[in-house]
Amino acid sequence: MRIGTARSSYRHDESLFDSRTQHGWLAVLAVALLGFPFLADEYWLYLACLVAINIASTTGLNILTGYTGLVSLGQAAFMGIGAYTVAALEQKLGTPVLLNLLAGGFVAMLGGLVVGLPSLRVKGLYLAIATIAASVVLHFVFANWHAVTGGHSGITVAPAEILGVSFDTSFRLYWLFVPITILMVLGAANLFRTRIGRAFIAIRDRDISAEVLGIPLLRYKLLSFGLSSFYAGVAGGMWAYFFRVVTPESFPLIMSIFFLAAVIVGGMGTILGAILGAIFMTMVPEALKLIVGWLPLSADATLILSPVRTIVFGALIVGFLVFEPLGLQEIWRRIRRFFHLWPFRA
Amino acid sequence: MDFDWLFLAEIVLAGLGAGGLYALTGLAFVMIYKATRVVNLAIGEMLMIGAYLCFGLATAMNMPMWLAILVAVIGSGVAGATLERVAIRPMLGESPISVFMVTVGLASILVGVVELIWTSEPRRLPEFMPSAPVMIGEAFVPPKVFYGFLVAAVLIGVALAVFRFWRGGVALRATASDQQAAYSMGINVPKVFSLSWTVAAMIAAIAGVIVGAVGGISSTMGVFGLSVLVVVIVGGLDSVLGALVAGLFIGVVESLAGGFLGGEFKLLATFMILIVVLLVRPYGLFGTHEIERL
Amino acid sequence: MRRTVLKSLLATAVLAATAGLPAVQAADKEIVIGGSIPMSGVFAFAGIGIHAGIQDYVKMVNDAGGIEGHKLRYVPEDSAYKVDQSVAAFKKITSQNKVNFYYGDSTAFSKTINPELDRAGTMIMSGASFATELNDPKKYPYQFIAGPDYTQQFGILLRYIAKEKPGAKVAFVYSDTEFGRDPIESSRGVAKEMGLNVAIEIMTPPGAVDVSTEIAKLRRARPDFTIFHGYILGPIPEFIGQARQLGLDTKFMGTFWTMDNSTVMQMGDVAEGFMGVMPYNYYYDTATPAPMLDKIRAMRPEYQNVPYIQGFLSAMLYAESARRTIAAGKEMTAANFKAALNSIENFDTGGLIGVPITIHGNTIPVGRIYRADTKAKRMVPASDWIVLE
Amino acid sequence: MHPGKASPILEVEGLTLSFGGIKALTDVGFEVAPGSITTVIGPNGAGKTSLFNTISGFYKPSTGRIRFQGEDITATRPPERARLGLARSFQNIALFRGMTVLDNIKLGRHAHLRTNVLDALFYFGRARHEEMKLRQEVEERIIDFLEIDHIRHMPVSVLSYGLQKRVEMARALAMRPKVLMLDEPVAGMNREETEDMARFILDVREEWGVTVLMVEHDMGMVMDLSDHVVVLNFGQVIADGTPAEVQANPEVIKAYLGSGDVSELRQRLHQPLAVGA
Repeated sequence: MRIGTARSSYRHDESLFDSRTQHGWLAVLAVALLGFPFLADEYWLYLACLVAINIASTTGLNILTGYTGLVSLGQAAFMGIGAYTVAALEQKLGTPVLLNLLAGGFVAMLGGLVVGLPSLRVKGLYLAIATIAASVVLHFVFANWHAVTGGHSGITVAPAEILGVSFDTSFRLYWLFVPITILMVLGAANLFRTRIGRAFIAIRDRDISAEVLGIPLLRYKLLSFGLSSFYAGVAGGMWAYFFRVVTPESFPLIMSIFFLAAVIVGGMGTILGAILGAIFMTMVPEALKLIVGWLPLSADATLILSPVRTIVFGALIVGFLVFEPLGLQEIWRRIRRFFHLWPFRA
Repeated sequence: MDFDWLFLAEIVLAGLGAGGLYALTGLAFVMIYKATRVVNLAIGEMLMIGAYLCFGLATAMNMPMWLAILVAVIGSGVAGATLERVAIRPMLGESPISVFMVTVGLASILVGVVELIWTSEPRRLPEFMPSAPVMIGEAFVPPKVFYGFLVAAVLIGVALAVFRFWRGGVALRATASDQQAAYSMGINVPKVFSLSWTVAAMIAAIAGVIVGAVGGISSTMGVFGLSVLVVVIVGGLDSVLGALVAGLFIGVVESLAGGFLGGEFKLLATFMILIVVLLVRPYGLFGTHEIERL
Repeated sequence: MRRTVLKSLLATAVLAATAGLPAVQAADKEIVIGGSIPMSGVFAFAGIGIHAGIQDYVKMVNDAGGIEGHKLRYVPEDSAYKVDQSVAAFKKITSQNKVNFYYGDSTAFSKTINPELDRAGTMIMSGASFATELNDPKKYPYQFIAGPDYTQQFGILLRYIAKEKPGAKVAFVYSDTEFGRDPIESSRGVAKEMGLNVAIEIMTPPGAVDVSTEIAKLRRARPDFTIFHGYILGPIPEFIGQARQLGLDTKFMGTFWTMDNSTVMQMGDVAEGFMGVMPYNYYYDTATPAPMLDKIRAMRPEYQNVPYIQGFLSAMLYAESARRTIAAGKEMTAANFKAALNSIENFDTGGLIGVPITIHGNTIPVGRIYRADTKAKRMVPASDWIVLE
Repeated sequence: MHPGKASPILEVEGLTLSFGGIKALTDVGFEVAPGSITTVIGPNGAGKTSLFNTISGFYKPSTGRIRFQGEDITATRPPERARLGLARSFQNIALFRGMTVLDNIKLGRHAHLRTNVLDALFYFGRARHEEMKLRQEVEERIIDFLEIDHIRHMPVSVLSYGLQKRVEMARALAMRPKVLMLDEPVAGMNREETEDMARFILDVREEWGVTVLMVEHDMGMVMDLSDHVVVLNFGQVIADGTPAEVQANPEVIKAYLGSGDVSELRQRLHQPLAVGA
């Protein structure tokens, strides 16, 4: 059991991880992340990479939707921009990997800024629908701008290569993706320790009073769109290096819904929520497969797997919104509080 | 080469035919929005449920088509009321965006249920419409599209009359204009909620049967809802007139884009219109503009 | 609060590490066939057939003692026809088994996994995709298609048309997807070479419901033949229905994924006279002696769809490739498997395909034209086997 | 202290505001002297909050001028006005429910901070330095001053009404105000809370040298605290002067009589506040 921590200074009070226990756990996490690739097989490494990509993108969407309160159904399309940018750069110019990823982020960010422009006039659900429109338009561009996107058959991407090392296995990509994702998550966490993050939350909670308190709405809404799509772009870039083929059909609307679902299920407007949500939603299909495999059903059980998955996906969204709107992170907090006081109180 | 006017006429007629279905579904959408302020992204899936119920009854239970349609419509109404009670009612007072996401989840659940029962293989509804070609002047109109349009037009007329004269319709309108006031006037608002979902689901089911008769049914036919979303946004979420006008308009635009530019431009054209409308009139062509308060 | 981040990741990591220990499957004398099979999802009707086909062939071979002392082992995993899940299945299967052959479920998967195949160099792959792009032994050295690619399917159709009605007007109707667009560009030239006139190309958006606009276009082009591609059933029946109502005199044709008996019969009355290309004999074909079909019919008395035949044939070709490699005393590597596969000439498939086959490049460019007979509820041959060089 | 001697810090001139034909404000004009406590009173619906909203830039007047420190700010956007030093609280509390008390207060400083996105993402150098300085200042000058140190880490949604009002004031103070606009700072408060708030308002003026412009219904407090009272009725200024002048003005009595508030007004006028001005 652990009792509330006494804080000695403001700096201490303002830090992300403020107790010794937290530092301890942080070290354990670091060791686990470092050790994981040597213990896990290709399958688990593949999932780890996928989770890393999804965490990066979900964290980005969380900045926009969870923290700023602007719902976007365009996250997958922005990932598409990032992925195409990386693929095209890799194919046509062969520029360095990290530069490509950054470029993917920036081009996606430009896209995000354009889509964000109406956000001052267009609010709430109308904005969500405007982002669907943006996805449709982007899909058209991906499918028809042959010179750059290769049309419907898309672009095949060479493996990422840094200093002569070719990142062509999940094991190697893990060492590329996980640090990038950690940096992105830390960046997002830092953001909300400063005036920028506070401005986002203020806009979410009450945008018109935020304006009177000195926050220029358009600038900050655009900033939020830009950051969110930057995250999506980098995640999309990683996606391109991971799947190595980018086609217009790689980033469907349902993928945007997936990220929104991850934000909701994890818990809107918390860093931890986006992480938990992305892990959970990525693992659910695989877990279902395992469960259906274990159940003493006939061999035909796999036939219902896909519909069941679709239903579970929808039910998770509805269920969390109705019963646990604060998401997984709230459940996690409750569990933690329990152990915090254990064994004195249940 | 001379411009082919007949071609244009046929394209426009085809567009109006599709537009009639958009208008009908748009009406169902607006009904839900007016009464409950819910933007229902599952409208396309409600269409699908109606079509599949009809399919199931007509094939597995060998019902005659008219009976199958009737039972399917009633069944859809029940389903609509159930959805409202189970998933929408608990969200009363939550942010519109949360409720919107609930309908996104519902859409996914409905697709899953259909795939679970009928698999995801595409199916065909039994033929039930006259198949003699319909000619308007020299222009050919596919019979299903023509009769579909007729059914849609009649239904819209009936719905409007009900809205106007029937007690439930009046209650619905009262709730739409001011929920609090309706409460205080003794209108049973939760009942109106449930009523609006029931009726909307029934209308959607009929639209679903027609859409299914024209293009076949499959678990992905919910994408029809995407075009309907454009229709209601362009028309204004809370405007019946808007849904009707925008439905026909979007139908014609889609058809023209497909006819003169190519199939890949259909969706692009309608969504471009959506973007323009959002920028110029963010509350739609006929929607109400709400003043913000500090 | 931030501590939770760490805990959760840790929990996942531990879970992953323990569950991820490779399952040791000790067996030296075996040949493993892995598969990302779309047993559920939008492509389930194919996946279920494919699965049964591979399973049956594997059982048949093992019951007969295996291949040169090796047992076949089939390790499938559902992919739901989603690329990320297909890849996950691939990673799972290949990390827990020494896989020699693999069955993939889609073009996107084939393209995604190709670098992985090149890198591994231990297995070759075929699958449910007939994409023209895959018919490039340089780019896809360890893949093949158990039939003609889509361009070749068009070629077979066009060859038939050119023979039936030289100089005929042809329309291409296809969906706005990678699948739909695949053979269109290349087939334009093929048609021209054969002296055919491509009167119109109509692209339909995916999920299109109403086809009146397209019919209006088709009506003006007045083609003699209309080829559909990029659909399973989709708008085809409505297309044909409306064309018939207009009295349009055109013959409608389809490609592999439309051509299963049950799919065509679902079209109802309008199916009468619908034609298309099929590289295999149907389950019920008895016109020519086909010992394999006899065995299939003995194992499964009810109709098996064409994906079943495709899965069955794929497994047969895997086995043949393995047999030739082992018989030649070569190592079981991707290069050797592929070389063995390409050494197949005038191979008898036991009647799955009506003529002996030779594997050119990555495909088997053979097929024949069938026509729907709605009274018999069967597809009947309309041409002889056509082999493209 | 008499208004009008020094040049006014805030001038409102000929302000007219209408919503779809209905006039909320008609030709409103008054001046606020630096260092004064100026109060706008008037019956319900007189247009007080509309006036505040127009001064903070949320509504655009159809005619008229607003001058702040001699500069015309009529055309500037709300955030710019906030940056110049116009801070305010809201009638029905506009705290950000998703943030703690501390973050709400820090938010007030937004316009005066320089941290950009890159600083923020890496939380290094400027961002950290600025945040530390801000934290220290907020703690020492505002939290201690308003006696809210015990709630600093609480989410605002769990606080009592009175404390929420106080946090709103804290946030407005964090804005480095030159003019602090308070919209009904003691509405709904009990006597003790009201007295505390009155004390804070006076202290803010004394210790921070901030000019206060408020809207308030509590006549006792208005008359005790204000140097200058502006009376609005039906969107028009009907009286403008010292508390004594306004109380004697027959128009004002009539306005309150008309709205039925006269007894309340009288009652409150005879209820002296425990705080000496």
